[in-house]
Amino acid sequence: MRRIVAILLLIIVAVGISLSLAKIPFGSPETKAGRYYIDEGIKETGATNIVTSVVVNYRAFDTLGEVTVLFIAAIGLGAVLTASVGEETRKTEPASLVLYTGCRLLFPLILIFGTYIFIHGHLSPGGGFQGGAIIASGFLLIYLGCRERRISQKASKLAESLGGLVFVIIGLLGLVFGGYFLLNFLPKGTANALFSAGIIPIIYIAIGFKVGSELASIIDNLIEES
Amino acid sequence: MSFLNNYIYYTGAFGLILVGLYIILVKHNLIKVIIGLGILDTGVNLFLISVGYITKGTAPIFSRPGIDSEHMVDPVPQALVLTAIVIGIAVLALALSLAIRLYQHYGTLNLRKIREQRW
Amino acid sequence: MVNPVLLIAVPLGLAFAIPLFALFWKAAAKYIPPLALAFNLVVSLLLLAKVLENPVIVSIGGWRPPFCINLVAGPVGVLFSAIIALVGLLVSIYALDYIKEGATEKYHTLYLLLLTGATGVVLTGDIFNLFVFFEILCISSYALVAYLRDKAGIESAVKYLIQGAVGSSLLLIGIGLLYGQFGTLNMADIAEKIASASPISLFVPMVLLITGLGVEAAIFPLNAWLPDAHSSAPSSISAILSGIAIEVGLYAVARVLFTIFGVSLSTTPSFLLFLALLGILTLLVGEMCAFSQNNIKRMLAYSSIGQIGLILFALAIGTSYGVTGGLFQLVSHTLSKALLFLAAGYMIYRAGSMEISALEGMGRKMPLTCLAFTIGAFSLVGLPPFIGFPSKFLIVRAALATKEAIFCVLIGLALLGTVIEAAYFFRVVQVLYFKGEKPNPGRVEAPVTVLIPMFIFVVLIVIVGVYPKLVTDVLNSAASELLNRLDYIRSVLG
Amino acid sequence: MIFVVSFLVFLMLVGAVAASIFRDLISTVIAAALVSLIAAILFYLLQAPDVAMAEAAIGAALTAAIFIIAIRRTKRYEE
Repeated sequence: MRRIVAILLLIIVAVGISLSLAKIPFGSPETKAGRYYIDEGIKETGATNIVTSVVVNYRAFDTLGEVTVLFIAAIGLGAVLTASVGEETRKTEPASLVLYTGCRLLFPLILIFGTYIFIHGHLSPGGGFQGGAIIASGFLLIYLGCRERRISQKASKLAESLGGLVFVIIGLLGLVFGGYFLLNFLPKGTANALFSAGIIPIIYIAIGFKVGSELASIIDNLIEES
Repeated sequence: MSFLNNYIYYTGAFGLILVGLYIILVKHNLIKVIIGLGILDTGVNLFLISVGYITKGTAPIFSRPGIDSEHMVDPVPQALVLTAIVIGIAVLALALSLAIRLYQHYGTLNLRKIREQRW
Repeated sequence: MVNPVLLIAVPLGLAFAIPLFALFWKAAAKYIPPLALAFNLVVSLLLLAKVLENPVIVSIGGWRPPFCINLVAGPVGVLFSAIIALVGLLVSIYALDYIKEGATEKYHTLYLLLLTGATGVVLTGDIFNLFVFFEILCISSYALVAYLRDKAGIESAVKYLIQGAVGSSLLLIGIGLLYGQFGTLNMADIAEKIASASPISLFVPMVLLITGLGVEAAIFPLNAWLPDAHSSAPSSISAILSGIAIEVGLYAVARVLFTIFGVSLSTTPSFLLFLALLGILTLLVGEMCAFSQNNIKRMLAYSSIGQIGLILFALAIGTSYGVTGGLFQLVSHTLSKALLFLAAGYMIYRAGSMEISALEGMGRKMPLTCLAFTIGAFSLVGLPPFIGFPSKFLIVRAALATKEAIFCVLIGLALLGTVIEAAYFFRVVQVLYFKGEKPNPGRVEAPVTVLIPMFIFVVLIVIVGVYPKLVTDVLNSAASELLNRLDYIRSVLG
Repeated sequence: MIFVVSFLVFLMLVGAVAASIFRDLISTVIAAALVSLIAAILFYLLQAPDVAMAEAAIGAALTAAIFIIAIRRTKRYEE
């Protein structure tokens, strides 16, 4: 019964959407905003990766909201999963030596790779979110391989808070100096250089730390035996 | 052939959306429903990216000077999808933590059984 | 120069800083939300005087409007942000004493972020940005509903999360369809271009957007999550969810319908009629269910559904009278329902049960709290001299002024709903005061931090009820902002 | 080229349907991760390398990991 209703509903959705898809031909979209960003992006923001200039400059407010969403998820997950008094903890077996050594060897390399990704976000594909996710996967490896090791809760909280604060404060500095929130008030430099594009790399580094520590703390909270 | 050329990505995206919705509507296991939410998200993201594609386009990155900007794909949907992916994992993580708590309270993840034994 | 972006940036920054403060001083967390919301209230009131003449449009990042995200602080946006800051401030004072168990620091952070998200939704002028702030609002409310971590809380949070997540996916598909057709995300820009599009290709995105936003706004077929979520959250959160979250959802629906799609009495009367029917249906279903409840918080939650139906009906009348009445009813519902949940929260805390029968004789144990509850109930029913009376009166007058038979019939049904509402609220008041003969119950009043916010709510309800002129100017210009989309487009795009 | 894309889309949909059929939740998660991974390849083919990276790192790897952690703390088989 439930299945039939569900399938009927899905057919309605499918028919409705395919009707409106006729107006959006694949391969030749109407791109007013996108065209503008491609044409003016380098001149106005100094970032050669246009996606980055959209994410961190033209639509930086969305990105601020997005890191907030992740922050909420990390905090909410902590609030839901914090062990109440009296819950027992299970013991875990240590991993084998090969796994242990392998994880410890790989971990710094993963960190460097993640950092590289978010520092070069304005030049090449990648950025704060991707780099942060890679760093978090490094922590995941540590949790799986070296089970007695934990990142300190304090350090991860600090990185979360500071990352978010740097983002907001840079935005407010733009308001102070130029009258617009999140204005790119630093010199743009020459395109394709590491030190270019004004506030974009700074914000992406802050996002990288924030996303990395938040995803790591989400994994930490989930994995904790409570 | 021209149907494939024009609609294959849309087909994939809406296939995922429909399968995701089907899982959410029909399945009783909470973890499975959450997986359905994940599949639904992926479908929506694929749809958004396909909306911005330009035939024979290139990525919107000026990695070396003198790249033809005429055929660059639209960067805006890509920015939107980056946002949507992160929001998606935030919702999934919160949902999983709720699922773990729910299991501790009820000893099952079957939503129908949970509905029967509440209060 | 007061910049509306401060309304979002400052609370956001303070919320990020809460874990940092908590490292040094544990109790700091609970004082930050009142501080941030007091700041927001001051900024909103300063802005309110200015936006009555001209809307303040600020762009983020300093680019030209269609190419950047911009905030539109018109009368509607600033009115809502002032209400959010006011109710949020009072409820956060209430929570100082009310929230004792669990990870309180996390509660306060999530609480502040929820209200920041709500402020963002009402101020933004960009449809994807609206989605992002909507997610902030929704995700923090999922987490807060589950805050007590009891069986009911977790179960209803799961239900809420699944329905909300499906809703936001549909919303995102709708946004994608709009972007594919118009190549822009700015609401004013879309609204300008929408006139040249064919109605069939607009219908599907409109349905998707309304469905996605309607989950949060609790419009009739989409509100299965509401009674559970509102009744099993902590009472302070129930007050915010009932008083702010659904209203913000309804605002988003109104903004999408009136501003983006240009639904109006002259172009699409049948669609408005459909919405009015939906509103009355929501109203009747909500009030009937509320009537049969024995759990006081579930009763209040169902009554919220009924009120939302009434507001939707008033908005769907589509005349400037009707929209003004809808907004007025929205304000009155926010104040009254928040007061009711706050008072009920402490009575439940004392009685140890949510059953209405367990509250017998509370009128002698906690006279002030019960008085506040009674005033809230009378105001919601629409008795003079409280705020509910002028707002309901305005809606009735607007419905009769249309001079159409169907609206007169519908307003008759709405009045029937009010009668049902009066019946169940009077039953509770009777239980509070006239049941349970106990010679010397002993007075145990709620603490001062709980009484002060309730007192301020009561004062506001009475003052606005006696002098509705205080708010009608703002409401009138807010209604005309919602209805005159051409002015909106012109003021944003220049 | 178009046939490669069609094959990938077909594989992706098969993965999604498989995710809805499996009773073992670990298999379901792996099928869902396959869907994400193919979606990442499709993103790359659609000239969105940024999104492809994010989807591969977040959508396929981290999501699968947190699902498996959550399943370990609850129940592996669907009833």
